[in-house]
Amino acid sequence: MADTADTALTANVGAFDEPFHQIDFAHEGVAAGHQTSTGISNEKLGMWTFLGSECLLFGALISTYLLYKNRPGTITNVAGEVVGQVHDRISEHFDILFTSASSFVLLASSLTMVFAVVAAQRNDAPRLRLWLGTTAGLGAVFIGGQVYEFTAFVREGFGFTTNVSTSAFFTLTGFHGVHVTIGILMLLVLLALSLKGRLPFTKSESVEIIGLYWHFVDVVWIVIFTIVYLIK
Amino acid sequence: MTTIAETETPADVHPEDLHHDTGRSWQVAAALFVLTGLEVSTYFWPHGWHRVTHVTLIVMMVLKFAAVAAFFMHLKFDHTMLRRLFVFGIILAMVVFLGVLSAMTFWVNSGTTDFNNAPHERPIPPPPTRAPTS
Amino acid sequence: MALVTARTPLELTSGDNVQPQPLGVFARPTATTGIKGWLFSVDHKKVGILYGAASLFFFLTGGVEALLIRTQLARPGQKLLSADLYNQVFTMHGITMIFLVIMPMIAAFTNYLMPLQIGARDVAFPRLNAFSFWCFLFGALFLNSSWLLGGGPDGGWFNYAPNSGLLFSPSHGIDFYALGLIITGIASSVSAVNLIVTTINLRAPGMTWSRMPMFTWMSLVVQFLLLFSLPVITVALFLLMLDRLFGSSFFNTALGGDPMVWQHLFWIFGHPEVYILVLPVFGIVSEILPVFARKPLFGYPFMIFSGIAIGFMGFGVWAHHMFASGMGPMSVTAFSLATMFIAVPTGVKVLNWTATIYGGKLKFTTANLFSMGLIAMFTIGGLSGVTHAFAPADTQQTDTYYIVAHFHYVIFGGSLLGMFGGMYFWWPKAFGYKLREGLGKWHFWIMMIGFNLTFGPMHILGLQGMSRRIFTYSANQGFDFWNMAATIGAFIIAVSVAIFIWNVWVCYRDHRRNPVACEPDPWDARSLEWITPCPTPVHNFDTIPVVSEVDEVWHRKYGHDEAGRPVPIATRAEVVQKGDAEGVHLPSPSYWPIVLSAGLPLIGYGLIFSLAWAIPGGILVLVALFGWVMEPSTDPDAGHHDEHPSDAADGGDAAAELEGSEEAEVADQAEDAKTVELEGAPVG
Amino acid sequence: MMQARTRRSVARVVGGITTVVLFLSGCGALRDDKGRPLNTLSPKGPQAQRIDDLVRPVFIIAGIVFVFIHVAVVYIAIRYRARDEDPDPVQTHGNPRLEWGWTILPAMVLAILAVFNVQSIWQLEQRDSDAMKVTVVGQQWWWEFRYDTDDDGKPDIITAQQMVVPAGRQIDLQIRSNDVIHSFWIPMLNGKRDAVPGRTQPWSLEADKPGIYQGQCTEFCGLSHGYMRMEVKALSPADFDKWVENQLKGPVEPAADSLEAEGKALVVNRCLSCHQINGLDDKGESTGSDRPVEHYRGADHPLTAANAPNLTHLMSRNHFAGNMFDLYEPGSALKGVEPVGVPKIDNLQRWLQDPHAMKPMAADQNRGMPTLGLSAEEIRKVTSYLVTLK
Repeated sequence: MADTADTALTANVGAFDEPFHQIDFAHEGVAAGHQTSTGISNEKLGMWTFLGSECLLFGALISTYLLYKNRPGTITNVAGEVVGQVHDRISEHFDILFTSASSFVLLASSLTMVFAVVAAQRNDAPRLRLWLGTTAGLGAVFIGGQVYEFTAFVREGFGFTTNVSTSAFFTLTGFHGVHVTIGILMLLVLLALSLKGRLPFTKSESVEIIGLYWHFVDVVWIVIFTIVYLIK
Repeated sequence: MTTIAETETPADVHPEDLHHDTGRSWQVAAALFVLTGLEVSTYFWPHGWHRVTHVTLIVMMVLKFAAVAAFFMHLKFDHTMLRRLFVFGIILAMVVFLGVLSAMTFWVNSGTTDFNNAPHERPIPPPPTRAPTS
Repeated sequence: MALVTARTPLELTSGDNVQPQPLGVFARPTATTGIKGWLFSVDHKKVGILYGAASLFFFLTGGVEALLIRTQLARPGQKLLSADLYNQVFTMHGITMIFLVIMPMIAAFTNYLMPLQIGARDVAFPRLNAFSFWCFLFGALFLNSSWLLGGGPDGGWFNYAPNSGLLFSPSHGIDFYALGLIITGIASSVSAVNLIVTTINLRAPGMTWSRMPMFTWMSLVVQFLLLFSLPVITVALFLLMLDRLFGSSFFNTALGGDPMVWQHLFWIFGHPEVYILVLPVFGIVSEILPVFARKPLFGYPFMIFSGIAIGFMGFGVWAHHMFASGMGPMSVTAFSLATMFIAVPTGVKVLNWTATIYGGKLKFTTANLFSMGLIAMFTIGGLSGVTHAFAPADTQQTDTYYIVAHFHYVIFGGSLLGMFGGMYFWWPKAFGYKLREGLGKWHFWIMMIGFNLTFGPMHILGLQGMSRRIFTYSANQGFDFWNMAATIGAFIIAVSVAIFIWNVWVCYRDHRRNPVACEPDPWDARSLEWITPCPTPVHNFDTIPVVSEVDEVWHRKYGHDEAGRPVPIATRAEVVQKGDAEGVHLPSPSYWPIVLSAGLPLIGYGLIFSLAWAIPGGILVLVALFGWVMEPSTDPDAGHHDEHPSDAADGGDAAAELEGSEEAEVADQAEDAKTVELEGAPVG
Repeated sequence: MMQARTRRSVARVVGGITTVVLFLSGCGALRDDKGRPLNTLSPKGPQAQRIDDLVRPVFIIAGIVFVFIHVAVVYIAIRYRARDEDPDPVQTHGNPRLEWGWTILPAMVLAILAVFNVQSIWQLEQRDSDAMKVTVVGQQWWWEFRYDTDDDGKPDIITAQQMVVPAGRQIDLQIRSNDVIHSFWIPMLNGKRDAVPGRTQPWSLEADKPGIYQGQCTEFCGLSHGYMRMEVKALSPADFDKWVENQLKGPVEPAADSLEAEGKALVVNRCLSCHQINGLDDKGESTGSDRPVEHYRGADHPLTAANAPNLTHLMSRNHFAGNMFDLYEPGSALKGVEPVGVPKIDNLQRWLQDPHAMKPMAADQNRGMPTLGLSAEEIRKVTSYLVTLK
């Protein structure tokens, strides 16, 4: 009987030659108690499915921004009076150096997230807490930077309602910011669970799954940073 | 019969592999930082180079994206199903929105008459403000 | 494999009972019966039935709206409804029928049947499943509450900007539209993730991709369509909401906005939506026809591939809704060509169904009548669709009643007829008693007459130039006769729906008086859900079956002779499980799905009226999330023992090799011994 | 017994086919334009003809497929219905060759049709070199037409509800919108094209013969969408020149102290802030030119009635208010150029009394005609002036 089960398990993992993966996989699939048709845990598959759908969400937001970024224009009525606040494009007022610092912070948080996942898989609770905390902290720094950037724009006269390019800009980066914030909250929940001793080794996959989300938010920023900030 | 869960202990996780993972993460992160530095540097490239700049930026963006997805998100090593799901999402998003962008920009003037340069001949309403709700 | 393979039902091996301490912060619900049993249940079957009941309720409201529209248009110059009210009524008719009737009805079928068809105990994330339903219901009620709070949305279901902007629609109706559809969109997205994971991950041993029932296949394709199209409409609705409530100008041309952006975003969702509405029904029909023709589905692989092709191409044709909007001939050409060729896989389906019934031994039950009616009616809708794939022709037809006729032949003649067929077919599975065949046939024939009398003339009206969405017309336009005909037809449809409701009521009453469960497998059916008794027991399967054929249950009952004709090898009673297994560990009920969903409409009211309302909404959401995270998905108190379908890598090939006999049982029992949990991650 | 069954089945199938053929020939009668002013199946110009030529074979092929499938379903239903004595059917799982066949065959038919489709799409975008430009402006809930006869970039004739064109000459339309999306559609002359705010959309039409061709806004545009109609009046080239000549004239000046003069004073007072009479500004002062000016003078947004139909030659049209209500008594509507009919004064008077009773509008949101609150006497004066504006 045990043989049969083992055969099934080997069949599951046998397709992957990478020793790294085998370990990772074997312990997730089994320790979490899951035996699924594909061998992937439901949670992980669910997260990836969700991320696939998020591609379309950010695709829509980014293309809206691209369509609108060149559509400000001086807006006057027939009497020559300016109606609504008119400014040139928001993209000419980016502080690239500041934003690239933010980008580095977010990239670094991805690295610390990887460490957190490794710590979770090693059942190294202190390190896990350290890296979860660091990741959340770096995320918070990024959000802080974004808030600063937004207030700077508003002070320069670019509000959310100024014109359509600012609306599109704030909507896109705001959506991303909300995603980062949700990520921070989830990391903090993990941290709290770990501190209360309720994140046992068998649940280390949770860290990995939230890590996936976190990395995804990072990849989205990679795209936004290039397409919105750097390409003029 | 013993369940697999019982035999599974942390000892089964080979530390050297996780170490390997950590080492590679450093390498990937270093590459990401260098690429990002390079990206930022394009900001200071001469204005006339914009075509080269744009291509470089897109290439670097794709590389960074792929690196994070493949290594940090383990997509390179994980089940092919996951890769298919995610890549399908990305490709679908790209195809659909490139369709939108091209339909909304250069295809608009594909007719015999160019018609999207309408002068703003009419006055512009102020941004809508809602009447105070009752 | 031998021509004739007999199988004996598998025995259940029960596992250990454990009594660990309760986890979680709050006590969790325990009731499994009565009203609480419904409110807090996470059972996919109960959720499915709830979806079905809710969608039938909204079907009646949408139907009343339709009758109002038809009465207003019965004669020229009628003043039954004011123009304003008429605009709200036709808008809500569209929104209701699409988002609050057909989509939840599909969710009902998928929720109820898909886990049964793949041999699973439940969906992958049962609490998320319950959340999907409550989120849908509260979103739907929120949307309909606009009637009482200043009037419904009045911009058409497509709500083209800038007519949907604050300047042109100052009432709150469109705010309700945007927020309500965001809420129901959350429900559908969550459900899509859940059902995709379920279909991929929880298949029974041996249930490979090439053995999955057609309905499961089609609903998988549809969940992918939902997964990838809903984010786009969500973005569009957010932009609309930001425009209306926060003063941005995405669709305000004056400030650089462009109404065409709305059109693109809307139809990138809107076109896959059409396939979301019909593909599951293609699956339903593909299940029903083989049963009553006593022949397998003709060209199973072709049917799968054409379904996937339709889903895939469905993402590349959105702009055919915009041929008249001035995209430029290049875009028009591209989308026109893509649209023409999407007709090909659709045609394959119709022809394969025809080939399925050809040469069969057709039994005309109500379910089969509806399915064959669908072939005929959907063909008309498909063909009229081809005529407006031709962009120049579409400029004559779009926004006329010809289009109304077309999509009603697709959505009513396709989706709705198929779903009624599905209801007659699976009613005994869900409730343990059949609906009456006699009344069912009255229902079918009266509905067919009414349907064709209503929508058939609309082809003529449209070609004679009657525009859509006009609240009245003049006597000198030549529209009088056919409009009157259509109105009479609409009331005939209403009669047929009344017969259906009467049928449901009398059968329910009879069953209450004489509660004898109908025989299991009453139709001599083919797919895995019929291996369970009627109604399905709470744990679905006594033992998870091992699958080795496409039509597993059929092949357990019949072998075939040299000529290829079926030969009985086991009686139905032998094949069907008893449904009396005990101690199967199931996901436990939970308060949090309904509490979490209840917060969302409150936030919606807060955004529209006063942020004060959003505060309790936000608190509810936060409390529910906290409770959800802290609560293990399966209550260890329940003291059950769960088993999961074991399967080998990618498609279960290894288990599939364990042909029928002893080995399969052994594998099954090995699985039984494993303690597993359905949902583990704290967030998900 | 089986034979009898089969014979009866065949009879039913034949009966079915006959019904369908009768139905299809009934469809042929639909091409008649009598009593169907918006019929898409009776083209009266080259563009509409082009579309009709494209779609007719499609309808025929679709009809054949329709008949084939329905006959097949009915035949199968009759022939293969379960009889107790029949054995269970042979379990056919499919026939890949057949299935490839019915995948490829329709694809090929469609590929052939696609050639004509693409050809038509591009041909409909072609413009004749001598095409006459007309700017079409949609707004809630009526259509305005601007003609630039001297090509100086400014409109010389501004009219509403009724577009007058010379027959046999292509009209190059520039379609715009002032508020929401509308759709310009004269079914007998061409398909429709949306009027999208912020854009100018090209479209064309041409009438083979003089006549009046009805149209209707076909993109849902709010409250009174159903009451937003228009028509094209095609005239012979000579008549068209006469029409242009008349339109270029200024308004008729009423005799001093007449009822009409009092009416004019009222119109200047009450109407000119939105409507226009050529040569007068919104205060009633002379502008020193007979040419119309574009609207929105001083208005801060275009939704206001500040853009209302030009009244200079009101009585040269057949209908008013979105082409909904007659300006002339039935039977005396204008056919050619000369305004010879009997004005239907009570319609105008009702309109001035309470426009919202006749057409739903949202005047409180600056959309559509407001209720002016004129006395019966004032209305009589205003109408008497208006009917002189020919």
